[in-house]
Amino acid sequence: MEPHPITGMYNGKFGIWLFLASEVMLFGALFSTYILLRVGAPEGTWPQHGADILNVPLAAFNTVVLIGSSVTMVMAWAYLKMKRIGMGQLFLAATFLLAGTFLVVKYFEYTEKFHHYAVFLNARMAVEGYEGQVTTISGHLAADSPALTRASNTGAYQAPEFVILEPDPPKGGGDHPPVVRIDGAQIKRLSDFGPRHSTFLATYFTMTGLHGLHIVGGMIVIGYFLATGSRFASHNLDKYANRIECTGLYWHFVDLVWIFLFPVLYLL
Amino acid sequence: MSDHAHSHGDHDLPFWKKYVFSVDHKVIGVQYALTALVFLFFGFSLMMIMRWQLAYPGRPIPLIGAMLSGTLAADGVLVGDGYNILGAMHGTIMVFLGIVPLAVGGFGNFVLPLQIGAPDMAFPRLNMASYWVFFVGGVIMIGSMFTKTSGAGSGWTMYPPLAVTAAYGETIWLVGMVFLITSSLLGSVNFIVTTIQLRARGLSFFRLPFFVWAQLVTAFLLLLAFPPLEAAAALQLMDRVVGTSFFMPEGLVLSTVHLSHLSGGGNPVLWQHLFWFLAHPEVYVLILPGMGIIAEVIANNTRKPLWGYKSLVYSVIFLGFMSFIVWAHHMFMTGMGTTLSTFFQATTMIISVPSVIILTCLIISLYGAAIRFTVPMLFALAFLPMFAIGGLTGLPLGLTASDIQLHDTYYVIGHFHYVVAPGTIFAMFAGIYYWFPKATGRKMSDWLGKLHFWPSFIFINAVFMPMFFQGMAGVLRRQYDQTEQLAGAASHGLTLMSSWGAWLLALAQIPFIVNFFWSIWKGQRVSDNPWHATTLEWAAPSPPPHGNFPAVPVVYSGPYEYSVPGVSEDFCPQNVALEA
Amino acid sequence: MPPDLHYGRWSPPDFSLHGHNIDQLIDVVHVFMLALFIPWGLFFLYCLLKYRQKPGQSAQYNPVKAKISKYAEIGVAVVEVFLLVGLSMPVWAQYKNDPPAEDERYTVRVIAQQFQWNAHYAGADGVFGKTDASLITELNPIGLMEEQDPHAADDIVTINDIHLPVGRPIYMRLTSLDVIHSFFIPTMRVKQDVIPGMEVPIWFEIDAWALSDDIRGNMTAATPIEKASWYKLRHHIFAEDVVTGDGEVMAAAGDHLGESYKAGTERIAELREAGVKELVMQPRHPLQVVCAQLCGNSHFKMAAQLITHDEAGFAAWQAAQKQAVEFEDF
Amino acid sequence: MSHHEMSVEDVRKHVRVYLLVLAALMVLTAVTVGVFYLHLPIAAAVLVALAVASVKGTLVACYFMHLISERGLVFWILGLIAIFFAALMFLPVLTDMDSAGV
Repeated sequence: MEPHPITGMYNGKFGIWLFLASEVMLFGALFSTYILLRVGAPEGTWPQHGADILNVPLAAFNTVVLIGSSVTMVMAWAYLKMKRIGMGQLFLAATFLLAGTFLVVKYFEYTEKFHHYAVFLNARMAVEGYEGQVTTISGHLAADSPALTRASNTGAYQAPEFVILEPDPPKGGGDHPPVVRIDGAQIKRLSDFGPRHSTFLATYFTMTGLHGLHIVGGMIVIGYFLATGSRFASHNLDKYANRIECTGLYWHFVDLVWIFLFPVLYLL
Repeated sequence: MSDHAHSHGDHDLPFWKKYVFSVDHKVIGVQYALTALVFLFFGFSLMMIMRWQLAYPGRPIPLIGAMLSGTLAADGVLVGDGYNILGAMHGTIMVFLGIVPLAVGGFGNFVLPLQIGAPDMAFPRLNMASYWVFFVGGVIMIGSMFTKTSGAGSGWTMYPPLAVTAAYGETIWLVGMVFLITSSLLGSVNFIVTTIQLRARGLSFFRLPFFVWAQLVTAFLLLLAFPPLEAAAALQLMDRVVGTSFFMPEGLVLSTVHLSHLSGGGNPVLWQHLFWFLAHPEVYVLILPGMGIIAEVIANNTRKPLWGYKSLVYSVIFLGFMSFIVWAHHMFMTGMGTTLSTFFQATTMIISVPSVIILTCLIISLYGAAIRFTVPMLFALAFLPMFAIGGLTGLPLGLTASDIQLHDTYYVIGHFHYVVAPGTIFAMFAGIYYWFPKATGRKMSDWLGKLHFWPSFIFINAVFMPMFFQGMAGVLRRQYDQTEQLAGAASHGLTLMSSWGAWLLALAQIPFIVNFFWSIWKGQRVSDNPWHATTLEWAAPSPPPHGNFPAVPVVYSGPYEYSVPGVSEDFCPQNVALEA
Repeated sequence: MPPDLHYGRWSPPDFSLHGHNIDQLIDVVHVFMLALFIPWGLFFLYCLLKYRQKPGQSAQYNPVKAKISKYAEIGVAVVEVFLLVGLSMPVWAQYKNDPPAEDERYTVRVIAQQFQWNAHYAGADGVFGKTDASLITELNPIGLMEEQDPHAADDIVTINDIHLPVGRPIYMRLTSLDVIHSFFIPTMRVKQDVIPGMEVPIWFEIDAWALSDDIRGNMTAATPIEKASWYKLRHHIFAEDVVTGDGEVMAAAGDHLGESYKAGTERIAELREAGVKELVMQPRHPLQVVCAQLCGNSHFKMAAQLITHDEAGFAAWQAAQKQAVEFEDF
Repeated sequence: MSHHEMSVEDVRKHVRVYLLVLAALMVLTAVTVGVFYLHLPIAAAVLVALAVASVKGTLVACYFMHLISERGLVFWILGLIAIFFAALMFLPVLTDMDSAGV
């Protein structure tokens, strides 16, 4: 499979580039959704920085991990080009592990959100430890707070007769305010910090979720080549190197998307 | 060169590998075509049921009324939800399960590799995958009709919040849509790589048959326009399944119930932008392959080169490009101000010019020709005025001021049906009659073909022409009972005409179905090149074996070298060097 | 007086000040379309007849020098520019730009929901009462804060009847409670999508003479009994009493043919047997507001009646409404 | 140049480049995060963040994805994407600005 004079690429590589082109449009649509929703967000419904809600250090760590995986990926290809299959497979394995690390970190990020609750109140009320009156209180459910139930038709949490909340420290630091008991009648809406919480978190979960799926997809392919690679390489090294190059192109793109997701979702 | 083409031995394959899970582009093409034709007929039948409700509102549907399920009909009478479901499914099926798979998956797969002298598509396994993903997606989508709580009934455009608050079938519809999009993406990558990298030696870009150009542009449209819809579908799924508010603003009240469980903050118009960003290019996905087929058939049956081949090519490329920046002309009524509307009116007017050029080139090609009125040619010729009507009636809709009165009326229905029904679908028929001998080695009956053409031509106009007048009178689309409104009641006579036209049109398809199956086994055997055509597909045996060409062809001339002066035959195949 | 007041012709009658511009554009565009299509079609037919294949005569290989195509395309482009810049944009600008001044316009809110049009009038004080989604009930469809907001006291809310004064600009603030609807008055050349979560204003002026009662009279038409169909006349009422030869009153003025196809068809049969030759009828409500955007299973039923008054009539109507409200208080 | 007739030497050169790019990316990541903790005014913050991200993206595309050594048609296609991507980004503007009266 010689590269074609017009594109300078063999079929597989050209195909991957085209596929990536469509991926650009896919994530492009999501980014423009993000901008649109943020610009049009009603007063106070969108956090000033993603960091007010999200965990920047973890994400920064993940950025490093993913960039690292990109390098190991391209290294794998380089060693195959140097006809050193063993090293190639080794770097491939490293890529696989780094990808796994990324997902594990993301898992912890997600679960943290699902155990963190926000109570949206019908009317402003004063809460000890916060200055002025607030319309929402966020925090963790106390052990003696009644178990939450979801409405069958909407899947949203039903307002219980009361909740006992351990509020977060007020914005700008300070220590944990005392536990508050909120009456069901005062509650307009109760949600964990999952996608239902707000359009910001909805966007966050959709974009990072889709990106996560891309990581999983990549891991499946890489895993496949880890398993079959050395046999494949032994009878057609060039072709195998090309397959790895194509996988790499996809993998670098996934990295590239994250390079934009990180500042946009977490830092701005 | 494709690394599969030569590799597998073909004829000793077991049946299921050869005809079911085949990687041969021709088999896959035929699979696409047959599946699409079945879907097309199904979608057509749904419309015939709707036409009954429109013609005789509130009266039991004869024959099948009793068979329809609870969500569709009550004691034989179609119900409002049922009408909406049929409407939404008719649109969806015709566009996503009918025409696109037939035009791109069917004709593209079968003809394109042959026309560029390739042994197969660049990625045969990917090709098979895209067919089966399409098939599953289609089944899921049709399945959405038969859910207990009622199917997807918010129009094929699925505008939220209606679509988000609607019944469960909507979710299945979206899932099906994701499958279809994935299939088209796989397909389009395959087409582009094949066209650019697998062309036979000597087949430079300006020697490509126009059909190949049309397919190439179409593939780019699919590749770049579908992802935004995929994103939009994902967002709507989130809204429906996870309970997010991408398209749901604050403070919605549904039949006096305040939806306070939603976070709000979404924007319903966002969906329309993402949807039409796909759906306008999609319109050209529907029409360009058709134009390609028409060009082939006209060149072959006028026995002369296409007039202005290069301007045809440039026009089709320009069309493809422009189709990405006209989408908001579907949204003039959403409260758009003067600045934007001006931009989109302008682009809309601009995009009409290449269409005019294409049409003009095709018709000037008739001048000084030696026209053979074969069955494919009849359909091709009928395409020209029908498409012209469809195109022209787009003008008052593309101008905001006249759109105020015509938007969402039957005028719109008439307009785009003239483009896709007597337009694209006639082109599809032309293609079927034209390439049938290549696929089977037998010719379809001329007599039955003409018996198919003439009634179809008359009745399809009887269906759609009245719609323009109804639209003018202010009859709105997607009305379960038009006579509920003064305008609809006043023009009920035209409604009757459309309906009867539709049912007779269905009868007119019987000769085609008979002809099709009869000819597969009993049709008259013909040579490899029965139409005396020039393009490469006719250089291959009929039906072409796995790997297509006995010897890899080399191209010496342009695609339409007909009636070359001083040549004994009136055609010079591309793979034959001109005797100079 | 109006020229031709009938539905179902080329386009419905028009009672708005800006409407004729839109109609004119539509007509011009169609003339242009014909001017393009007819010669083009003639050339097409000419080729089909002249150039059918004949034995021993081959097609001409060299392309014809067809300057005509270039001219045609340039011509098309020029006309389109004219349609766009010369006609469409000015009309659209007039329709969209510079809303009428506060003091001369009459402002009304229209709140759409599945499947009805709620109209909200400010009442005597000219100030709209606040609304709150959580207060919405069958009786209070827009959630007007009757107790909480003093301005709400004299507000008027009507369902599927929209009362408007003629002869001065109407400024309409459109919004929706649930899904996307589209506010369309075929006889006013007014159309605007109604989108939840946003309030879109439109404005137009109704011809001073276009009072719904007069229009009803002018729309009176006679249908030969054998041509009469319930589907066509289901929204009509008899213009005058229908009296048979022997003085028996078959139908009084204001009657209609019946609610259902069955009833209506039987009624028509009766009248025919009684020797009635033609049905002289007029639409019960000549001006309709309809929903142009699919909004659910009863979308087709979502229609309101537009009732137009002169200033005096409008004032009287408002007063009457206020009365009604007060009576409720007792 | 396409990577077929590459000598082991060429590849070694590549590897050195990859490591340099890695270093650059790490530094830039540090920069983004660092700048964030300065809490610049929103406009400036957006500008810096996107600028840095774009530089990182370009590095990845050029060196890891070998775009720098590609030629021919692929750039036309990428150009096309750029245009349509711009159209997509233009979309929020559409919905927001110039909806009459709102």
